[in-house]
Amino acid sequence: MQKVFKNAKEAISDIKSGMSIMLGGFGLCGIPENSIDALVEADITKLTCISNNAGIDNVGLGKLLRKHQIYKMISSYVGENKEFERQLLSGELVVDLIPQGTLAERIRAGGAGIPAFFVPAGYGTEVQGDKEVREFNGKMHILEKGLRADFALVKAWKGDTKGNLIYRHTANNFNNMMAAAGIITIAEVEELVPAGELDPNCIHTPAIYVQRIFQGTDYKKQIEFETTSD
Amino acid sequence: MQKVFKNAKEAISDIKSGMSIMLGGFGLCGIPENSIDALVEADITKLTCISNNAGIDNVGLGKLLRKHQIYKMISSYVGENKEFERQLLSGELVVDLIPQGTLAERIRAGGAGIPAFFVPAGYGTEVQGDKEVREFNGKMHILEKGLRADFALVKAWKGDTKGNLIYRHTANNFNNMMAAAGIITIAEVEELVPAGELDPNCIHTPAIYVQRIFQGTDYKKQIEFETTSD
Amino acid sequence: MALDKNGIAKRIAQELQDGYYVNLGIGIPTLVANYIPDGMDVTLQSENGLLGIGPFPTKDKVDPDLINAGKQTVTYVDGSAFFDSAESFAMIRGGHVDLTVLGAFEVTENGDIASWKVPGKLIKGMGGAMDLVAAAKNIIVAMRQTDRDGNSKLLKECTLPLTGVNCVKKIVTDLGFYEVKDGAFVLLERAPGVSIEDIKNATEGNLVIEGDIPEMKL
Amino acid sequence: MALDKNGIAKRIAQELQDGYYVNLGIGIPTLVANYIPDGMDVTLQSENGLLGIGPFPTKDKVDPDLINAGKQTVTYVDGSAFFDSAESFAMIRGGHVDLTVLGAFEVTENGDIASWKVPGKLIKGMGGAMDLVAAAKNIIVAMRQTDRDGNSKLLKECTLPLTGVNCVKKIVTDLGFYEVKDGAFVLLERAPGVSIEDIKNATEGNLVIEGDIPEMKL
Repeated sequence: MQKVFKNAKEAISDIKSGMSIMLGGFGLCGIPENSIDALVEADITKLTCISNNAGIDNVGLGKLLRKHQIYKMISSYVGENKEFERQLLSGELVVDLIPQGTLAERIRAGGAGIPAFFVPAGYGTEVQGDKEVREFNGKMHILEKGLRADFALVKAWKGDTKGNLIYRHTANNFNNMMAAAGIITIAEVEELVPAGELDPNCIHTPAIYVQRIFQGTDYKKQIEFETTSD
Repeated sequence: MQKVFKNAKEAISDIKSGMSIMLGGFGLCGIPENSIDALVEADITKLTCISNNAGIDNVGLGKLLRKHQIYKMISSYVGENKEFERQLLSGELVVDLIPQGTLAERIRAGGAGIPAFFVPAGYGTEVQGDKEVREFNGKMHILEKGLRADFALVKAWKGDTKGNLIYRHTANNFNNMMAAAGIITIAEVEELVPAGELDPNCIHTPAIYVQRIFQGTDYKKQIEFETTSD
Repeated sequence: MALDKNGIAKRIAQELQDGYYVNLGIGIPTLVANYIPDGMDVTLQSENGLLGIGPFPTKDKVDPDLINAGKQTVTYVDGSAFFDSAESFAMIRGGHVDLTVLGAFEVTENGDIASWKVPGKLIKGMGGAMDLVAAAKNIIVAMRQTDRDGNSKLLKECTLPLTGVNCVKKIVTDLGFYEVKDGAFVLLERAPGVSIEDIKNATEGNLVIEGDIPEMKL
Repeated sequence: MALDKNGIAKRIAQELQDGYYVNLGIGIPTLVANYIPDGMDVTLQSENGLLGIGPFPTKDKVDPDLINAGKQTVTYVDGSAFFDSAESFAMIRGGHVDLTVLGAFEVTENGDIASWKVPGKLIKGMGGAMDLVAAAKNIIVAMRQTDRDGNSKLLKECTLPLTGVNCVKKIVTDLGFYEVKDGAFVLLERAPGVSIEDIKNATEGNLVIEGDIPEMKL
């Protein structure tokens, strides 16, 4: 079983218009840069993108927004993006905002075969909507559903030829859960090594969740707010 | 904040009769040997023990069973233990059997503040009982609840003075989730190192879940079924 | 001639495909690992937290921190990963495991399975069996077709407490290979030398036999 | 004299206790990190996956893989751990974080909070705020007590969309330190030089003043 693909273009070649895609990353940290660039070059539109954020103007998901490839964003925070604002206000873009922890847990549940679960976040707010409400331990909770996607595009630090992944620092964020929640998961890594080189006690995403993997190139790793002490 | 305790006796000194305790381990692999021995020596009874298995005769939880310190076991598999059988048949011991994956997820949910969630396991069987049943995606599920305990006793390979833990091979099993589900979690480790020595990208249990930690001694690591190829 | 344990395991191994992630239960299912075709990439999952079970260790490589779900000492192959039990059952429940092979006391024509409890005998617990049968995409049961008294274990309804309902997809017994479909045991293959009559006599549930039924090629 | 941002942060820092795990929101709450008493062991959680935030990096130590929840470059201290977002919010939702400090547009006498959305202005999203307020054991809000036009932000009812209900436990504003209890803002301390009259004028919701109210000691 060959999971190793040559590059992003080859790995994403069967993603089609109208599909749902999860994309890892928090802000611009840990985003699948190569896969996003390949999507931008491909003639794919009407995507539903599940990602904590929506990139910034012309970086990350901002590139897909600019080319009007996204029909709907499912995110927790979408600030810092003028083109996003414009499309949202003009009605070109549909946005579903979900509390960050609920989004993370819905993705985790999707990958773990849990169709629904109760959380306190959002109770009494507009997030509650017509969701089922129930009291547990004297506290009100709302019922949230597991979330999967046709494809998950994740970015890891190191990966092996079987598909095991290790993330670096805070570049893990949503990548680990999304890997498990994609019907097909495509991982791009900074360093692809032969199976057996990674410490099996230190794997974040076991290979069973990863269907395709490729060695990424030219990572820009742009910083949104460079803040220093000097 | 000093989390480091001298030994098991000191760390478990406020565990009282009638309390609920989670104990990590799968069979005899990864069990908190030192803490169990300290419980055996302490004058504590009527414990509710949540543990995937119940040890074997006079090893692991078998030691607590022999001294009649356990009132109730919440487990998924309790074979391989004659004293257990005797107490169960005589009515001295109450046993609540839970599918292993549901038990693992209930503990994970308990630590993660999720009071209830739906799973397919047990639907249509006696495990279903009077639990709520609901169909999702054409498949029947039952509602299961999060599980916590007064204390969690876990065993790790390496730990640091802040309470971060790393497990070795299959000795992780239930330890990681239980660490998060204990109101007070006591970790015993084979090697206790100063904070900063463990790779922060390779921590299994972040320190926030661990209230007490101590350097264990004299690990026996008994094997239930030694099976070799030669 | 009816198959022995290894024969059943061999036939099941023919159902493996390249790239499969497989969970093998205790007993006959474990033997399937011995018949994985050369060069085929099959990864074995152990629900106590290992993806990538290797062969049993040599005496000097025995490691108490490295066991399988049957609590036997094992090894791990290159490219393995260790994880906790919640993650392990997330894999199982989430449908990431391609094939689950497990034993059973009884199976019904609807795919119900009883495998964990015999009333009157001591209760040992279901372990991970209920999670596995409720969640696996593809379940093959490995079992003898009759009990010691010759009573069929392929039934209309289970007499023993259930492990799961409507979940078994295929069955390999000492007598035949069956698909469970539309409320029937559909006979796909006979064990070498076993007659249709032998199979009919050993099947209590609804048995469907269409056309010529080939012998297994082992 | 009303407190400035740093004054508010200083007062909140006095609520820290040894061994606390703390989540600091964006804005004034972030400044609390500058006033952790020497020798006190306080660990800062960042909901994007870090337990153990350190100071901002020097220019040569900037690392794009190491940011806080405000997307600023940070460092980590000895004994830190990195993890994914599900684990991060498991910590928060499970009540493992001892204290959450965050900003707000409005707070009510019942502990409701509005902090994420102003109708008519662009919606940026709630990020982790709803999860934090719904789950934290102990929430302190850091805010100015009035808006630019002098209208109170300590209200009977929120006018803006809610972030959470019945969740705020304490408030530190530029004018005072309040406990939210039994449907009232209970005044605990005045900012240095601020009068009871000033506070009354800046509080729309139910304000409880019992006995002598001491000045903050900063």
